[in-house]
Amino acid sequence: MKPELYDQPDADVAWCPGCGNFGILRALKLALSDLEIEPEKLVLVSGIGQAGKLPHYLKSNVFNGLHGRSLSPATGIRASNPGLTVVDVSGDGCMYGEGGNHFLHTIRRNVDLTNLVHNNMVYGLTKGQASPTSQRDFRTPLQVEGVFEEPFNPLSVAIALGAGFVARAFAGDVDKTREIIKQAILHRGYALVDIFQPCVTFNRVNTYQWFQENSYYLEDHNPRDRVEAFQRATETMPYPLGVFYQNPDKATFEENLSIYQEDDRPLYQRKVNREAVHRLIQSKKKI
Amino acid sequence: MKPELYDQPDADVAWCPGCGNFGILRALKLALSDLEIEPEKLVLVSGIGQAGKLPHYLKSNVFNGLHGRSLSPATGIRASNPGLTVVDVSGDGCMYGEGGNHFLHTIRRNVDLTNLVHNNMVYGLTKGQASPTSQRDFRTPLQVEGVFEEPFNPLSVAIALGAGFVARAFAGDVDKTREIIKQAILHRGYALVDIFQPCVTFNRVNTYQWFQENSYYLEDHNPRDRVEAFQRATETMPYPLGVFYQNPDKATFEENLSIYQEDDRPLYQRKVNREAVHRLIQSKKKI
Amino acid sequence: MDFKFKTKDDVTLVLGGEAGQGIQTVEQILLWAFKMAGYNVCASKEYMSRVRGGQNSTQIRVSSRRVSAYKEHTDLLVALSPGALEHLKNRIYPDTVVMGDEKDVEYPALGLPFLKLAQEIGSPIYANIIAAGAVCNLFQVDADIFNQCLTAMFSRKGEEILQKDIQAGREGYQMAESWGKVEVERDPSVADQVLLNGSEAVALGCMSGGCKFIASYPMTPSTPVQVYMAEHGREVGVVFEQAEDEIAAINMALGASYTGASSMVATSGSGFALMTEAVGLSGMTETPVVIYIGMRPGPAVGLPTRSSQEDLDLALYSGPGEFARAIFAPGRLEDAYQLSQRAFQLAEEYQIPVFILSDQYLADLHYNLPEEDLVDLKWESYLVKTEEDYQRYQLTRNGISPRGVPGYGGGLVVVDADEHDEDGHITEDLELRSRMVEKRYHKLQNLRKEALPPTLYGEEDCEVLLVGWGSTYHPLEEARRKLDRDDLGFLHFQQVYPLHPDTEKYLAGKKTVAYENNIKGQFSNLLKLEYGVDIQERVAKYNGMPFSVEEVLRSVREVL
Amino acid sequence: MDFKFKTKDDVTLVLGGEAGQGIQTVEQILLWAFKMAGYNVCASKEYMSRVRGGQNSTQIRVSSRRVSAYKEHTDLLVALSPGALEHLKNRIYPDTVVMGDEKDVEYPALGLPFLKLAQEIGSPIYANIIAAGAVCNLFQVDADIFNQCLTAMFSRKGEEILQKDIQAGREGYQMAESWGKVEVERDPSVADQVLLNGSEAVALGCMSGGCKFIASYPMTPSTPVQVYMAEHGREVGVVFEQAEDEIAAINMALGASYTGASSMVATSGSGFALMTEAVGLSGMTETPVVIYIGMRPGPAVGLPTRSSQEDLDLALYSGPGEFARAIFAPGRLEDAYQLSQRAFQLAEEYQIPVFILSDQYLADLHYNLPEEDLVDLKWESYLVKTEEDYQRYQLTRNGISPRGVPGYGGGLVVVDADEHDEDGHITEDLELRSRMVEKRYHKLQNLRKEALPPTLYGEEDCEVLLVGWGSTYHPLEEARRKLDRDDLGFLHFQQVYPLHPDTEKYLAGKKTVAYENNIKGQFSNLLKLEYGVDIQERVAKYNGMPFSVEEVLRSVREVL
Ligand SMILES: Cc1ncc(C[n+]2csc(CCOP(=O)(O)OP(=O)(O)O)c2C)c(N)n1
Ligand SMILES: Cc1ncc(C[n+]2csc(CCOP(=O)(O)OP(=O)(O)O)c2C)c(N)n1
Ligand code: SF4
Ligand code: SF4
Ligand SMILES: [Mg+2]
Ligand SMILES: [Mg+2]
Repeated sequence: MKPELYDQPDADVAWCPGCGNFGILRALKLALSDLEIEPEKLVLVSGIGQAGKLPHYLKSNVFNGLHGRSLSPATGIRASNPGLTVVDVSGDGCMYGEGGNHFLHTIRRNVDLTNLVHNNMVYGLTKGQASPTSQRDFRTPLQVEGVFEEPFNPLSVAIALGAGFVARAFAGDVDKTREIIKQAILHRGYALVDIFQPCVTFNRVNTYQWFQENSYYLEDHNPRDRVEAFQRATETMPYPLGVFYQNPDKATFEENLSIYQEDDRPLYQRKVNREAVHRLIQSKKKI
Repeated sequence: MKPELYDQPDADVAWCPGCGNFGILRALKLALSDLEIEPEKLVLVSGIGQAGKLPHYLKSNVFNGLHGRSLSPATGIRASNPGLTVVDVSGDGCMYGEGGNHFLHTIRRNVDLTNLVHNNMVYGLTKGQASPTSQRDFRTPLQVEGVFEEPFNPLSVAIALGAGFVARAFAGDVDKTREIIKQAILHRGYALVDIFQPCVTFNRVNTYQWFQENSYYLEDHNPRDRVEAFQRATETMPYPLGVFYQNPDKATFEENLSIYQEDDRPLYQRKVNREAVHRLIQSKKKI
Repeated sequence: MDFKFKTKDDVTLVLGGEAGQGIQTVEQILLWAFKMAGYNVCASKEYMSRVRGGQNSTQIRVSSRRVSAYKEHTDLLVALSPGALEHLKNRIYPDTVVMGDEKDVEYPALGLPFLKLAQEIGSPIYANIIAAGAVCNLFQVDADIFNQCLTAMFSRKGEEILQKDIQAGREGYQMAESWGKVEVERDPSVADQVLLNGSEAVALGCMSGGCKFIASYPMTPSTPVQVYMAEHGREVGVVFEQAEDEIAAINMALGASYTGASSMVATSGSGFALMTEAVGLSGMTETPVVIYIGMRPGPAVGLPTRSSQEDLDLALYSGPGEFARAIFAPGRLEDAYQLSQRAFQLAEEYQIPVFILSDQYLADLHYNLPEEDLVDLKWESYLVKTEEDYQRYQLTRNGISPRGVPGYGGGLVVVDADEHDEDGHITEDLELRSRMVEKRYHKLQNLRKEALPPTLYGEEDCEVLLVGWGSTYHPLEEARRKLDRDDLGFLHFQQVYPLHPDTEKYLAGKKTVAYENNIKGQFSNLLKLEYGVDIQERVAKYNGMPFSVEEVLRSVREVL
Repeated sequence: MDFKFKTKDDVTLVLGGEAGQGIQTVEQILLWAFKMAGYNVCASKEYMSRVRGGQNSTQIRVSSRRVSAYKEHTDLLVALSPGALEHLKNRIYPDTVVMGDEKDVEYPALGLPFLKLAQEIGSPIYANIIAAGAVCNLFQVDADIFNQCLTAMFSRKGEEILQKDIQAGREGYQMAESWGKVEVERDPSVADQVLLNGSEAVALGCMSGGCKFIASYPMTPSTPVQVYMAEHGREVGVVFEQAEDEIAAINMALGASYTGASSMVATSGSGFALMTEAVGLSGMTETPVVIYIGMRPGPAVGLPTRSSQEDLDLALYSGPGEFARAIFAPGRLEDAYQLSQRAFQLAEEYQIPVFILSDQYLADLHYNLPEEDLVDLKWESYLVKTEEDYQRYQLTRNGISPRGVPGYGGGLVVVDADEHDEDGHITEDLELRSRMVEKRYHKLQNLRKEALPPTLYGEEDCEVLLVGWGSTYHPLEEARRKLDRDDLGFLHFQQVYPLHPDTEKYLAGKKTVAYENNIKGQFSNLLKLEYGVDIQERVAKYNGMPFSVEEVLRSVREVL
């Protein structure tokens, strides 16, 4: 399939020229076309933020929900129709700030979806406050003395939670990002791809050049070794890129749903089961 | 100071006879008396659950707030009066379920408080549903086919987040728990103590005996080595107990608050600063 | 020992004891035994928020015709703990007979050696079954029926325990052999009726209404609905998921609903407050969802195990911005079953959030009713197969756009929490914005036309009209029936929003007295707001207990 | 080129362009330059939710007496982007003069070679400063003043950029040299006045009201208040903390308040919805908190950068359960300053949540006013030193218990989200429960007595009364003044809950027309609910823009 298939012709793209989101959009379209995923079978789920606008620029089914909550509707979508491919597209604030709790528990559930996090280390849409991944000393109108907190490390946390696929990509490298996204989509179960994404307007520290200079791709790394993966995930300056950890053997959320064990139709195709209801009612005649 | 000082004479204790919470209450009183912390200078903060009732049974200032939210008021308390000792007392559901996001971000802030989590691997107060730490296959009225999810591992997540003090204790061992709690309170910065706590009513799997048989104290462990700490934290059956990780060198949240840099009075002692306000107003006369 | 109960067609039995003493077990055994013996039964309970200790009680009414209200007056009090008498002192009347362990009971009473006997059998835990046996004999329930109930209850605990329970039951039964018996008229058809509680009625109604997905987080008193759905989900075809918090729960439900699965959540006040942002999302994206709220006294955590009607306003005004919604508040179990279906119907048809308000009293209220009273509404799917040019928010006359779901047809289904165009994509066209606001809000007009009118009990031309909604049905209707006067009526609302246009007619020219389990008079306020109706007298109770029949009678007598 | 503006005492200038083109910079420069030149100025803006592109505009009114409302009619439109004309077409009247790049401008207009000149200086980004220079000359602002503004604005960008900006300004200034000039009467005292926007007025008022702690999460249009508090926190003695989410924010604020620091949060509809559980916690624990809500069009995410009055109901009914609260909605900046103090005063005195409702229009509205108009209320501490037998919830006649804080005195301060006894410990005493409900709710009685009455503009015996609350003050009062008729009055509410008992008197016997930026008429509903007042005509606007003066005039003329 051609990547142009996913073009949304009359979209009025709201991103700044040069924004790292363009690279991610491109990489995602390429990955989807490589995998031949039809737009009708694809659902993009997002929250609110610059990243969260991506679904409006890629032809697909879209659930653009609340800030920070995208993984929850994504779970509901997968629970009611496991035949759909679900890609969650979020910003670092959305996913690790407002949405932190769902990040933890969606990993635990091992919902079979791809979680792309556009990590620009800043709140873009709201004009430049610190995000959980902002680096120390990053100054903003709200962090007037700079950020004090330990930056949130999504990879090490995901590995600590036993996520089945944990990777980091860089929006400036469309080709490699495309490959990583492909692997993530193909992974059976929850897959995290944290993507370094330059925000050319509100983050003048972590620029294309900065990311370029401070990252490299993992080599000779065994993604099946959780402790090694953890160790690599804690490395900074330079930051490793690539697949840190992969465990394809975990049962997924959907596989655990007994309702699909005898019948794989999505829920919308099933009629109300009044017989079963009346059996239950009748069981209420006797203790 | 005598531990009896903390007794709350007319408390009508709502816990079941034999509940692991009694051991924690005792260990906490002992630790506080060892450290000579006066009840007037102590604030216990809790959410809702059986664990969350503890503050009603220990003479102190109390903020018994909402389910899952205890760390947030605790942060506000520390921000406005760093002279108070703050101990947060929560259940596993409270802290890792409803409160998961605050768990993440309070660790990042490194608020100087002690976070005791009564981990009974079940929702006690609401009568026996699975909690994030429930073991696989644990059956409850809501998890009728048993728990499928990966149990939440608070220690490995805390270590991944760079928490400065990460420990696990067992309510059945009051003496060791008392010592661990003491270290946690003495630690400058955020300190997590996850405490295995038998729930004799709703968790018939993870009993005193089960915890006893499936745990042991760490020995020859270097709590300064983060990767080793992570590795030990991922170990199960048996579960290590003790201090997994400690990093005393991180600046705390309170230390970063510039407002205390020239003046260490708590905020309630400070009058409104109208002069400064009017300076600001006057600055609005000129561009 | 010999004694008489004043009424023979309605005997109130109260079991009192500590949490952990098995009151609920006895309640279940007696309820089923009475029903199988052909008595009308109803049970309601009040309990503390603790797993052990404290003082709890269950009221069981045995009667010749169906009753369902909470009463103060107790005919027979079974005290399983020494503290029960103190706890229940306001409900002990001069003619109350108290049955309890001989050591504890001072009242003119049936003091029996429960504990001693229990210990002889092997453990004090058998005391409750001994008491149950005595009660069964007192009410002339066949020993066979009683044993059947014990067997059903305890056989999963193993033969040994079962036998001890049967022995305990027998000893209790025998103890009462020599006593005078309670005479209540029986109705043999009752034995074939179903025995439900409010939570089950709602859960069954939701299932019958087509619910396919429920995500929730435990919270009293909504947990029993969650449990019933979880327990029977596989059988009926419903996915149950326990979410990490209430926010996740409702957002999951909205995702499932977007994908075409009729969805719901179940929660209580504080938990619902956390869901309110997503109520707005339901409103904005026009994604159906049914929200069951078991109300309890607030604010915040309040009294977790008690009853209230404090969260009508919360449901009514929840969510930022403006959009249509509907709210039901069943009184009777049969209505709970039907309204729950109606909730799904409306949610799907109008693509809105629909609420079912319940409370602890209703959630835990049991009684028998004929299976035929559980009426099924016609079920239909409101989904369409999409074409390639499908627009999720096509502007139509009545505000309802054909609803497609992803994967069904050649179109794409785009929904957005931002203001959007007909395609579902984000827009800042301010003209379109206005039309979308109208689309979402004006659904209310048809919803109002389709609203269920209130039900009038009594004569149309009565002078005094009691007004209630939700679970206050039970004491209000029983009080009205008891007084049985032409000049007294009772108007019950089971749909509380939007209110049927005839509402005003029902209320016009009457002396109105509204009963609510809240201090504000939230529903009275709504009547005023919607139809300018001024309720003349407001009776408020907000201590966590439902109104008793006696309370209603006292207050009505003052007015009449 | 020569032209005349119709009015000489009130000229409306609109700057239109894309996000990222520096409209805000020009707005700031012009505002300050006009003020320093002795003109009354006001500015309001409308913009899209995007960082680049789209079409935004700022309206600046230059006038001989203070005005502050949004108008449709544009005297001079400065189009910085080709799309600006299309975007602003409804505000271009036959007599509008358009200034823009010569390539883009078709209207009878001032087509100037902005872009060419800018490019000559070094970059198209200088176009906006060239335009600013031309405008300054047109309004006869001294070149010195203009240069002073440029210097203040750009000196932190380094000498080189500053010099280019000054050059650009000069070129623009010179271009207008030959034009006819705009004549607006000046008031030299204006130069010494302060220039604020609504967000600053609120933030300063909160600081002056004793705010010591603010936790928040960014959300338009509340972010500017957060930014001002964060920026000046250290200087004034306020801790600002950006929370991980809104739930954490308000719970932090409650913890700080419990410890004795007057606390607040700032948010918008969706974010506030997440805080509502903790509004109940404030109510239950009687912990003061001030909640600033910048309203924007909903539901859900809605139109993030637009204006609305849709969340009055949400504030009014938020939180499970029942308890007292107060809600302010300032119109004028001086009121915003004072009401923000009042909010802290009431919160601390009554130990309740108090709301300040604002909206995008007010948050971004700038104008000059004399420093003396910013009046400080007396500040006092409501904290007591505790004794050993201290009871946080001591029952008192007016429901207010002396409030202690941990560490101050020998007592212990125990607060609980559960129902509690006077000590603050959890209780299930149902009698006490009722008294605690009354304690928390009946504070409303005194709050109502102390409520600020509405302000009547015009004659007491007028026939037609315009009714508004919050930011609609500006267009409504300007329209009334413009019409200047004895039979027309305007009643403005700055405290919207509880409503002062005289409310009814003000409205009785008038033909009332209420203006609200929502579809429901939320405030009109409240008038009906609280005092049975029926508003006769409701004018609703909900497209995200404030009412313009012209809109009000049109609708009033229909009624008169
Ligand atoms: C509940 C809620 N709180 C706050 C906001 C405001 N808001 C919208 S996007 C955003 C942050 C965006 O940052 P991020 O998620 O990193 O995305 P980016 O714009 O950087 O891609 C915020 C705070 C909101 N829409 N909803
Ligand atoms: C917002 C909210 N949701 C749900 C509840 C109901 N609730 C109270 S305690 C609890 C779980 C308790 O489990 P845990 O935190 O593990 O404490 P434990 O009782 O086991 O000590 C729940 C779900 C609540 N009070 N508030
Ligand atoms: S603000 Fe940053 S993240 Fe947003 S579009 Fe512009 S460059 Fe991209
Ligand atoms: S239910 Fe469990 S946790 Fe709660 S008091 Fe009883 S034993 Fe302890
Ligand atoms: Mg970001
Ligand atoms: Mg627990």
